[in-house]
Amino acid sequence: MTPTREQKIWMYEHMLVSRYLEEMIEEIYMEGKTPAFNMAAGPIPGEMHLSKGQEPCAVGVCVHLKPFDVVTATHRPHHIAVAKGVDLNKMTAEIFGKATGLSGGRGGHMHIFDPDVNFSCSGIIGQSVGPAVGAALSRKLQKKEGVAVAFLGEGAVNQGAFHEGLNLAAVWKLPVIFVIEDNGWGISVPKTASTAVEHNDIRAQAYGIPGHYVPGNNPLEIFRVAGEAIARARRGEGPSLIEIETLRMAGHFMGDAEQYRPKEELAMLKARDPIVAMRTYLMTVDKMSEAEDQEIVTRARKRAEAAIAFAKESPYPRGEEALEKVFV
Amino acid sequence: MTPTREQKIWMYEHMLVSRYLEEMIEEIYMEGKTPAFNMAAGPIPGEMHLSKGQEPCAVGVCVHLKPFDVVTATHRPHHIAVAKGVDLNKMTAEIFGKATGLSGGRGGHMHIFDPDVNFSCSGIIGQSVGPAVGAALSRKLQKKEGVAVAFLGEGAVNQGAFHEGLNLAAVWKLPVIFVIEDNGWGISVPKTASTAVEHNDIRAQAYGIPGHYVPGNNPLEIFRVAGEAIARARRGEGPSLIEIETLRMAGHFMGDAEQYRPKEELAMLKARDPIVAMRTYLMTVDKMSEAEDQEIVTRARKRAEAAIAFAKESPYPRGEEALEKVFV
Amino acid sequence: MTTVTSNVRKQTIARAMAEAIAQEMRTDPRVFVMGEDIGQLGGVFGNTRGLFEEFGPERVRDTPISETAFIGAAVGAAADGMRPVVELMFVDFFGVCMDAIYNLMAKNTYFSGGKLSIPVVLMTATGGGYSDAGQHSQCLHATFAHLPGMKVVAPSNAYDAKGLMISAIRDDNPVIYLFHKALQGMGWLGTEPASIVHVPEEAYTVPIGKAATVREGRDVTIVGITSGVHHALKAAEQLEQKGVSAEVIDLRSLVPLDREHVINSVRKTGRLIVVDEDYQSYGVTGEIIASVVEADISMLKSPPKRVAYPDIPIPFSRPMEQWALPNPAKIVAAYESMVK
Amino acid sequence: MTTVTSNVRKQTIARAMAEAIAQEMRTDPRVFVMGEDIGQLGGVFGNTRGLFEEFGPERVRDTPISETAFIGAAVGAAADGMRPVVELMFVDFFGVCMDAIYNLMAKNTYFSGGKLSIPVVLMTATGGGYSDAGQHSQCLHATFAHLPGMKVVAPSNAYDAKGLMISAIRDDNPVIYLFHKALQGMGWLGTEPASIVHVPEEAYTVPIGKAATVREGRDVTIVGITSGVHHALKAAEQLEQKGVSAEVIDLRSLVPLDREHVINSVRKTGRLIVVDEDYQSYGVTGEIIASVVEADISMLKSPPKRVAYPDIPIPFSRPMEQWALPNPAKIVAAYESMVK
Ligand SMILES: Cc1ncc(C[n+]2csc(CCOP(=O)(O)OP(=O)(O)O)c2C)c(N)n1
Ligand SMILES: Cc1ncc(C[n+]2csc(CCOP(=O)(O)OP(=O)(O)O)c2C)c(N)n1
Ligand SMILES: [Mg+2]
Ligand SMILES: [Mg+2]
Repeated sequence: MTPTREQKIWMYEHMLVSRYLEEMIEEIYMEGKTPAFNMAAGPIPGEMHLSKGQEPCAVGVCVHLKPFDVVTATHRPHHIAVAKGVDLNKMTAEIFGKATGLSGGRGGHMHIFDPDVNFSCSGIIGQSVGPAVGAALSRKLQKKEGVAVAFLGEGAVNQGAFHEGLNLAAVWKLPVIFVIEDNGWGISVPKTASTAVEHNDIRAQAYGIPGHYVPGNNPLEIFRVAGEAIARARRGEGPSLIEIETLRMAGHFMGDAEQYRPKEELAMLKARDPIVAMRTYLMTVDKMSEAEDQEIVTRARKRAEAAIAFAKESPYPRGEEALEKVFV
Repeated sequence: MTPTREQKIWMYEHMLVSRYLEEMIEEIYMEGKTPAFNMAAGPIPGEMHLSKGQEPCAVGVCVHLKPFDVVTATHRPHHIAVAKGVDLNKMTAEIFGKATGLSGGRGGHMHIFDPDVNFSCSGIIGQSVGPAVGAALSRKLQKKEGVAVAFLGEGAVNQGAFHEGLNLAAVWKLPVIFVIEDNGWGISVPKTASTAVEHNDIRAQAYGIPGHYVPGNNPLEIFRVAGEAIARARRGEGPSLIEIETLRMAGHFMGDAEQYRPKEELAMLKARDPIVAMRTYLMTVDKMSEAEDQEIVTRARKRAEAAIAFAKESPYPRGEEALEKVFV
Repeated sequence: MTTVTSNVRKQTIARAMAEAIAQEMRTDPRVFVMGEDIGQLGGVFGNTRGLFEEFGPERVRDTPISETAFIGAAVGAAADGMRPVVELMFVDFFGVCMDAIYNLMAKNTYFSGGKLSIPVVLMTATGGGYSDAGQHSQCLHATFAHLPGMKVVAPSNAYDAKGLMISAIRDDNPVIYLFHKALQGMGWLGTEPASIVHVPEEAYTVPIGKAATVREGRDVTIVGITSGVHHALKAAEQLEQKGVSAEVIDLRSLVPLDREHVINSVRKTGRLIVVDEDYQSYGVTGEIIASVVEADISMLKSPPKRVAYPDIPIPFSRPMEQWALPNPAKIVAAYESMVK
Repeated sequence: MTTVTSNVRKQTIARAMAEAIAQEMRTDPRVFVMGEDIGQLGGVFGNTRGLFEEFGPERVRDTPISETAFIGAAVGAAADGMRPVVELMFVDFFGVCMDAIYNLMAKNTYFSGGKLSIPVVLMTATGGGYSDAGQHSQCLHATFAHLPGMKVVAPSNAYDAKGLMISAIRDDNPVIYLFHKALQGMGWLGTEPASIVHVPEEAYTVPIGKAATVREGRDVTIVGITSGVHHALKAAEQLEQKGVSAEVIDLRSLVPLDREHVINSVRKTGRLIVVDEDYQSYGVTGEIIASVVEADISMLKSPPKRVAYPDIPIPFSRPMEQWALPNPAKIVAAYESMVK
């Protein structure tokens, strides 16, 4: 399974949108947080988990999905949300805690919920799994089109929810795909110190389902493997597990000094930027011209800028609105 | 690894002790519960999970253990407790809720705790795992002799605690053995309906540890496989997983009419009694004489009878003692 | 009178729950049931009996022993338009799946700004008294009621059991449905005869969040839920022998909590006893008492009293467990200490 | 005066916790630490900083994200003679491991008839105010305090933090040690200056189960814990401007709960306000109020008041979160509504 040129451009562009959006967020996040870094201060308070470097996982999977397909994500959701087609303006407003945000500011960046495109998150490690399995069950019961994809980090794989959910999905043969973004780190703990096996694809054997490992943080490889797994799920042949080697280019969250991370690894980050690699690839293989690139870059940046502008201009909710929406 | 004649006799005898004890408990349990079965009534109230048929798992593993080794068991603990050397009188008194019981009647049959031989249980599925891993860690940290064995049912393997515990034990290379008693049923749910793989030994691969499947409910085979796993753990080479095919000869708990269980399976139970098989084996291969058998049988029965007598004669705790022992 | 008798349709709570679920399943294809042993076995506590036979294994699904997975799955299915009724076999097992219950089920509506409806009914067995020891006998009322985002109901009789179940299934929000084992009418768990009452055949609702006065009185208000209601009713009878008129309130719901109902009664009687089989401290009894006194302290003629489970794990042995449980005698004694 | 200044050794709670653990580790080889990111990182909230460097990876163990496994393991290690100090990074994650906490850690002593000692300290971060939303900002005081078998402590300042940590480690029972993020003195979470106080260098204990009067007063008793204490102290200052003398009590422990201390104060002041950052219903505020009124209702001059977190998930957006949190102004207003 190889992507069309159009699909490749789509992937490239969505990686850019996510990256630009995060770069803008990164800058604004630091407002009010210097010289003393206080998470509570500034236009974007709270934790901020950037996904830069991990964009290939999101686009390589989501390019195969339709709005009616279901995606559950993690505490690090921006790239996935962008690729799944979450409303960018409302998502950004949510990250700013504005009244126009997806949930009127109740959720923030770890709780991006956009039912219009069947996207949700949980900030609890491993808890993207159950809801994805349930959505897949729902489609099976309703005989309704659609698959579910649960994203999780390599650290999340050691959480009980992973094991239970994969077994349940396998026993019930549900149309769900589990995508592990292996960025090598769970906060400060390297995969080698937390996981008894080198690659988690082997864990698929514990559930009798196909397991795939995708090295290289390469959107095209991810496209191929995810495409097959999703097609398999659509055919009613059950779940698959995919582990993707990816890259956390930022700290765990903003403010993380990453002293635990080997200097050499930090030094290599820029050189391993998957967006640069994708651009080079497109120029070389797909003969993307500088002009075309500029066009894409501009389009992507504009979308991000518009979302930021929307968020900035939006009003805050009133305090007492906190009491609303506990129940429907 | 093959057992000596003495070890075989030891296994046989401990299977008998467990069986006799349970047969006596079974009878007494029904006192006050006929004609109307009310779990709250009679000398032994509450749930009663009999282990008959599963004795081979207990003796085949515990024959390799010393009192200083640690065993954690489940809601179905009698056979394991007997094989681990738990004080039979106090355990039986505990099952009767007597003041002389292991915990003065606070625990009952699902909470058999005998620190003298490092034996404990949990009635929560899967929760034998963590404490065994922790005991193994303790031995490693203290550089103290001893391994830990966690028993669990095949139904428990689909609980998150199993997965987390095995990974942790593997990452830390702890001296712990996970023993799955596969009796084919989790209450009314057959293994095929709850578990995505046929045998759980394959799940060892998810943790990079050795996995073994032992068919046939045969104490000698269990002896061999468990012996190797335990020796490996003692050598500091880390955890192993063993799944044992065994047999639930009774209902899930007493009072269970087992209407969900295929008639043919129920009809075969007696014929598959592992104690009968062991006796035949000993007579054939080890030339156990009728007289020797009688001696063993008598010894075993007497131990069970003595325990029951002790329990019956013991006084109940006073109500207000309930307030004691919440804290040490 | 034949006509009257034939109109009486006495049912157990277990039966009433199963009937409610079946009726909703017949009319609403989105409703389905998941849990351990709820299929062919009909539920360890009988409350799904007959469903598997009528609706089959697709809509009545036995699960692996994977509470985190299947409750998490219920949340995902509910968000996708289904209406799962899920069983956690014993409430005591909440600890293996509380994150799915509380960080997903209870909060996803809020996190989505009200856009996602999570209509899950989580039914689970509570209560002791039959020597099932410390991991199988708890009530944990306050454990659930304390945490916002879920409604919490708990019937004391079959009429309410059916009506509350139908309300719960139709509610667009997550509802924790606690049923007390000793009130299930299963025989093998003992049976409180007063829980077996007339249950209309047709579907009907009992509103969530409304308490009921199950006995009127003038001298003292006794507030309870599930087993506590029956202890209170028996205590009220004993008090009546002594010329004391007790009003008994069945809370039925812990969230929303019908504080007004209790306050109005105490305003009339001037005295309050709260009965609860859950652990005493930081629990239902404290919340009811605080709700009354913060509304108006002057209406109380004497300090309010609680008859709750002591702050200890639940012991197995019968003498200890029975000693620790609330009972009518303790309620009567509480009243007597109030007036002496 | 130089001598006085040099005796003052101001520390943050984070530092005081780490120092307490280090001192106990030096004298007791059975003590070790486990948790996520508690090693090289020194704990996300700084309370294990320096331990990895001093004691190495065997005794300061970073774990996989497997709370059920490592808390279960702590129980097994404790039963085997060790004294684990375990971190659950945020209290909000309790739902993935509550069974290990509550059905193992809290009950195994009882199940063993007191033969097994389970000396685990489970430390975990509570509290909001910095926009970390609904899965990372809770206090859950009552969730732990309601369930018997565990002690529960929660310091409001560094002196108590060190003394309570040493008491917790030396206690032969499981202790839940709640530390409030905004009081850690980590800067990046905001810092309550009043939590940074003199901490003696030598090891000392603060008794578990004893409240402290942190400010004496005559007109009203304000009871709080962690952040609530600081709100209360600020409110007391504001009230003083208005000529009102408020007494402030820091509970410090929720289990055991020092009811006598509160009751004695209310007996003196005749008025009670309870402040709590945990959800209001079925929580700390209800328990304190009920404990006071069941002891003696006549000593209260007006209905008691609570200033607690409303029964809603915690919103992310600053205006909403700040609106919902307890604060000094709400306490002052509560007092004013009492006397008007
Ligand atoms: C159950 C639970 N435990 C711990 C945490 C705290 N935590 C947040 S992110 C994180 C690391 C996750 O690592 P990984 O799954 O690899 O995702 P990544 O951050 O690398 O994207 C941890 C431990 C949590 N949110 N939930
Ligand atoms: C977490 C949890 N879920 C459910 C139960 C109820 N339960 C008790 S025994 C049992 C079946 C266990 O099956 P298995 O592990 O195979 O052990 P067996 O009973 O066959 O010995 C179940 C579901 C429980 N005790 N704990
Ligand atoms: Mg990672
Ligand atoms: Mg089984």
